[in-house]
Amino acid sequence: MSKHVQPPSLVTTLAGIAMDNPVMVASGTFGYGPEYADLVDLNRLGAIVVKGICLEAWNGNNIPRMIEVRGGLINAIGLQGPGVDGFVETYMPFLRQFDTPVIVNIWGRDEAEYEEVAARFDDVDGIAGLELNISCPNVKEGGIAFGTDLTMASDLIGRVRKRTSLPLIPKLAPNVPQVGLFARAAEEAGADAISLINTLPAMVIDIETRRPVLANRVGGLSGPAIHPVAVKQVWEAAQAVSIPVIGMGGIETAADAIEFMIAGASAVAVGTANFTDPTTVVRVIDGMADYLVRHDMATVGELVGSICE
Amino acid sequence: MSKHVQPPSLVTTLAGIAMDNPVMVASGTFGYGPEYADLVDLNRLGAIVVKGICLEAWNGNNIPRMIEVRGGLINAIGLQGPGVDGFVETYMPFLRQFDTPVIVNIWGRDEAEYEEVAARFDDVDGIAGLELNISCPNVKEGGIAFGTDLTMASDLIGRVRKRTSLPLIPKLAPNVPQVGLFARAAEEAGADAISLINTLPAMVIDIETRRPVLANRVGGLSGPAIHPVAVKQVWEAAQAVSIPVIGMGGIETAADAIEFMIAGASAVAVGTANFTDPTTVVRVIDGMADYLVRHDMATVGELVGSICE
Amino acid sequence: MQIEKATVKTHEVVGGDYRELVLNAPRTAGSAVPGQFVHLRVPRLDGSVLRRPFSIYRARDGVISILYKTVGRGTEAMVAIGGGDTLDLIGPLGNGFPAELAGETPLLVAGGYGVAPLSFLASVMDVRGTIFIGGASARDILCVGDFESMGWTVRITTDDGSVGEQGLVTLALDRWLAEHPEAKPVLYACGPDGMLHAVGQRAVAAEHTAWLSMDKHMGCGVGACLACVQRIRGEDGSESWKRVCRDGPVFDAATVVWE
Amino acid sequence: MQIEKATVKTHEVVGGDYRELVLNAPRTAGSAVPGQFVHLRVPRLDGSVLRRPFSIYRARDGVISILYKTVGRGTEAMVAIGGGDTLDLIGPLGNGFPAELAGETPLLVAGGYGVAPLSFLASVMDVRGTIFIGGASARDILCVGDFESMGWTVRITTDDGSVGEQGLVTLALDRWLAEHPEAKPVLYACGPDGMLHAVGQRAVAAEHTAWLSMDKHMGCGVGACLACVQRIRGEDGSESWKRVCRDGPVFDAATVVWE
Ligand SMILES: Cc1cc2nc3c(=O)[nH]c(=O)nc-3n(C[C@H](O)[C@H](O)[C@H](O)COP(=O)(O)OP(=O)(O)OC[C@H]3O[C@@H](n4cnc5c(N)ncnc54)[C@H](O)[C@@H]3O)c2cc1C
Ligand SMILES: Cc1cc2nc3c(=O)[nH]c(=O)nc-3n(C[C@H](O)[C@H](O)[C@H](O)COP(=O)(O)OP(=O)(O)OC[C@H]3O[C@@H](n4cnc5c(N)ncnc54)[C@H](O)[C@@H]3O)c2cc1C
Ligand SMILES: Cc1cc2nc3c(=O)[nH]c(=O)nc-3n(C[C@H](O)[C@H](O)[C@H](O)COP(=O)(O)O)c2cc1C
Ligand SMILES: Cc1cc2nc3c(=O)[nH]c(=O)nc-3n(C[C@H](O)[C@H](O)[C@H](O)COP(=O)(O)O)c2cc1C
Ligand code: FES
Ligand code: FES
Repeated sequence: MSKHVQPPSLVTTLAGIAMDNPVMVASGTFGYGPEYADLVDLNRLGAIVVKGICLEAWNGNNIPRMIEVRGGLINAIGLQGPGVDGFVETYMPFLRQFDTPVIVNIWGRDEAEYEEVAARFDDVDGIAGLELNISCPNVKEGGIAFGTDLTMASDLIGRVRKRTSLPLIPKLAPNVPQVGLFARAAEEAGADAISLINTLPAMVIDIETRRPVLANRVGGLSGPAIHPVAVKQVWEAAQAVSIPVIGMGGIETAADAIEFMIAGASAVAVGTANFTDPTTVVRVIDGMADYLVRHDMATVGELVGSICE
Repeated sequence: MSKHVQPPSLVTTLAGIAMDNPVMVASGTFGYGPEYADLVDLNRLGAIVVKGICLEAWNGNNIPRMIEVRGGLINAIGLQGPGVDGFVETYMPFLRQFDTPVIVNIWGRDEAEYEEVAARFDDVDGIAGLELNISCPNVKEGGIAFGTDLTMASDLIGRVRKRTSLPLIPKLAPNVPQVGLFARAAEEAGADAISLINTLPAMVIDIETRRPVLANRVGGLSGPAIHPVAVKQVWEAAQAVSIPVIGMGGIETAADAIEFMIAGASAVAVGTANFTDPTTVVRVIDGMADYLVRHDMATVGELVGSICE
Repeated sequence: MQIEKATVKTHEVVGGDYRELVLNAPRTAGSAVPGQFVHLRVPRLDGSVLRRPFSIYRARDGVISILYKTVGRGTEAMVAIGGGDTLDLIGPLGNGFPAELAGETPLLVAGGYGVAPLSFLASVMDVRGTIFIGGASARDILCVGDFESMGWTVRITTDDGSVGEQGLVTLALDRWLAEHPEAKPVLYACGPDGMLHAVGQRAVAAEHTAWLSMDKHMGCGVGACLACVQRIRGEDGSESWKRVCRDGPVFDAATVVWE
Repeated sequence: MQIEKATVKTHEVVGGDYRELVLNAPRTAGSAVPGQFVHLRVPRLDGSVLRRPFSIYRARDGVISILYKTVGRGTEAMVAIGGGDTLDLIGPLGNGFPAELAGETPLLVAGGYGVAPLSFLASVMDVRGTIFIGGASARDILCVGDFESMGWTVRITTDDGSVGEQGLVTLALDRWLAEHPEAKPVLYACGPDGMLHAVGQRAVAAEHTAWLSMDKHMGCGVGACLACVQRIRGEDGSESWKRVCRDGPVFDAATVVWE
């Protein structure tokens, strides 16, 4: 029988952002909010992370942009988006209706653009934080080049840090041998939290036409296939820093999310599974609460980094 | 109708090793030969790559050493093996009975040991080549530390090169952002071919006990889950070098193998799928021959690097 | 749009590789309009993360049906769907064909399973017109009875001439257009890209309105992932990617930018 | 050892979470000895790369059977195995219990599905002895009739006392050993690690021979991957990892090194 008569608390404060629970939706898999609003109660989400935004409207890649593979999918959307103004005008009035913190995923084609985008959100009402995408495998400029070079990553984060007063959350690339170094560099450069993993660079070739299936040739692998890789990277990153870590990659069930938290994540994000089953986030939140009851934990914080080694 | 009345030729010469076909078995997934001999005709294989061998008998890791995950498995065997003498005495007499080239996968705890192991095989009869494992995620010493540091990789390959006259095939780590750099470094250091990918570092935590499932905590992910990551890495590596590339990672069908060849691999290796279905290698060989007929190719060489971009 | 758990009413082969799956899905059935689709989670397709989109073929009395062709992993797994299954679907999705059926006479142009939404469309139209159905061979010509029983004129073409006229569906369409130089038809087309392109070109050239229902690989199905996009020309002439799942699947041929 | 495509003869619940799966597998049946196992590819377990190992429960007249408990993904998927399925298995694998059944009287000790190979063993032994069957509760006590009909003495223990004596199986075994101080039994045990350890300790202390059939997570099942290893002491006292799938699953208790 449980010691705690009260239901367990999932309340999480992350990089100063107050959330009802630590379960967010991952950038690029939940649009800008309205797309899933008929299917998911947006007020239940820990936070909404919107699709990557850069300075001006951006076309993204040619099609095909997505292909299913065993245990996941590969996407090469290429960060299509409405730009800062388009996003703020079109989507912020909608998003402000909810109590859920809004985190904007941002990117730029070069450092100056990253800085500029970040700065532009400083006086936008209703933005809880910025996720700095330095790990997108699907754009030529910006993206993963920053996330796989320690000096560039550190320099970029430091510059952006100076231009925003919002909580800053660099999103790290998974395809590096020692992600702890990147985590620490981010912390030292002034990040308030880090998130990982972004998709793994991957490729499919159609053997009949002998052409890459995706127009961009290379894309990013997401979904259950990458989950154990993500857990390992989150575990390593969390050991390297004292700022909070947001874990993501292949979450389909509460168990998958709990695994990240035990590994050291203070919050998690559901990505690809939104496509498979839009109720995933809610199932994960409820399942996490059940787990806390079953394991006699009063707060979700007890779970974070509770790995026994 | 096919132009070629002759059945297509799968004959492949790779780093001077003459093989009936380009389909090998991957190190660590086929033991030392006898284990699968009742189930698979060893004479059909393009080559047998045996489990990693170091100087002396080596215990490997504690158990559990393997866990199934969605789309693959994670292993942390930790390179248990009989050492050079044990291998040569116990297994070479058996292996010499077959026409199939034997490639020995070797590793050491430090550079000197790598050199020493390589040198020891120079006068062993019946060895066709050495695969240099610089990418095992499951041992503290040696292994992946070499495969993720360009200078170390290059230096190690150069040293081993001086100590062996056998074809030398460094096996590259997948968890680096620019595998082409490692491929080129290997070529410049004197490699005759390269092979990739080894397993992706990964981890599973039991959420009930909150302990890592594998005794070694971290292991390597293999199987279909990693296939599209492997295709991308092989494609990049093949573009970077003129020596042949051996592609592996998640091959279950002839189509998976053909994808590697189109991406630029001159040969492929079947790993985890041997466990799922020991007839995989033979199915892949037969399926590849069928594909060549269907696509009017006289030799498997026409397939190599035939990607249309 | 909602998530609905639908039970299986019937599931039958309708010829060749085509099957009709009839589902109890009252909420979807209650609001669906022709041209909309459902995004179906294929049961027992382990290791699969994406749903599969299918046009709504019929929607009435709490029941919807889809007409599908087995073409790959997902649709092949669908064959095993049986009476005991509860299917998870999201629907109805997409814009559907415009409700206002302007123009003198509707011309429907279907390729393969493209007849499904057009049959639904025909069933709600006040006027009758002509449907052009094309396919590789007799096996791919579906729903002929649907249209005939509703009083539509049916023109069939097949690549191999095994039924109807031999040739592409545009052959029959071109003849119709030539024979009716004064007509002001509105075209509604659903089928493979090549067919849509050909139909669209003819309509634009002749200044007829044509509504094309596009078929693009989909991720989310609701407009969130930007996988399913089609290049569309806006009123100001600027081009941008529109989401087939949410802004479409039906687009005005005059706005579609072909590669 | 061979790959065999086995058709399903019967598949029935034998109580609680346990089922018996009977397969036409003439080649495996023809050569299997007690203590050997088959490595089964579970059908429709998409995304799964590993087979599942099961002891051979019966092997006769071209037919083998296994007795399994549903404990996870794979065994749960096995529940759906039906008459139409052809199963892919590798077998017979492992060393099996030593053919030479030395000693005065055999004592078999089983935990849960561990009775399966012991029932097979009992059926080929010339002498009769005692079988100790332990389990969590009545539901976990299987094959009692098998042994009784062969003339064996059956001692049952359950954790909850719902059938037989309440307590661990070693309780009954200890009493037997105390009551027969002069006996020279040979022990054969199959069950969870904890039970094997307890049985092994008693045997080693009393200098009785004990054969333990170990249950370790397996990859290949044929000795190639080194996943399933158990620490074993050699004749020279040195310890090394042996492969449960190929060097075992049956080991002499005196050689087993416990953590
Ligand atoms: C709006 C819309 C309506 C559709 N209506 C019907 C219908 O009524 N009847 C019917 O039979 N089919 C219809 N389709 C096509 C149907 O979705 C595909 O045939 C199906 O997804 C193929 O899945 P698969 O797993 O069998 O094929 P695979 O090729 O194995 O699928 C691999 C991936 O590609 C996607 N894919 C493959 N072919 C198509 C395609 N032509 N269109 C979209 N995605 C594809 C799959 O969804 C999956 O994600 C429609 C598609 C769209 C976009
Ligand atoms: C030599 C041998 C003989 C066996 N005989 C029987 C038998 O006669 N009847 C029976 O019911 N069970 C038997 N088992 C155990 C049986 O193999 C496992 O219960 C089964 O593999 C569980 O698979 P799962 O997918 O349902 O469980 P999961 O826990 O979902 O499996 C995950 C992975 O762990 C492995 N695994 C999980 N539990 C075990 C276990 N106890 N032993 C080995 N691997 C495990 C699985 O094979 C799989 O690779 C035997 C095991 C061995 C090694
Ligand atoms: C279709 C798609 C689009 C994505 N777009 C973005 C993006 O714009 N910015 C970003 O940082 N990550 C993006 N991602 C990565 C996800 O946010 C997430 O890091 C990744 O998919 C791993 O989580 P998952 O396995 O749960 O999907 C995208 C992923 C997908 C599948
Ligand atoms: C159980 C196991 C043991 C392995 N042992 C070795 C090894 O000793 N040396 C090595 O270079 N690679 C080893 N590998 C890696 C494989 O050779 C191969 O590179 C990898 O598994 C990817 O191929 P796959 O997805 O087809 O399994 C091992 C892989 C597995 C699954
Ligand atoms: S399928 Fe996701 S936006 Fe259309
Ligand atoms: S399971 Fe592979 S060695 Fe035993």
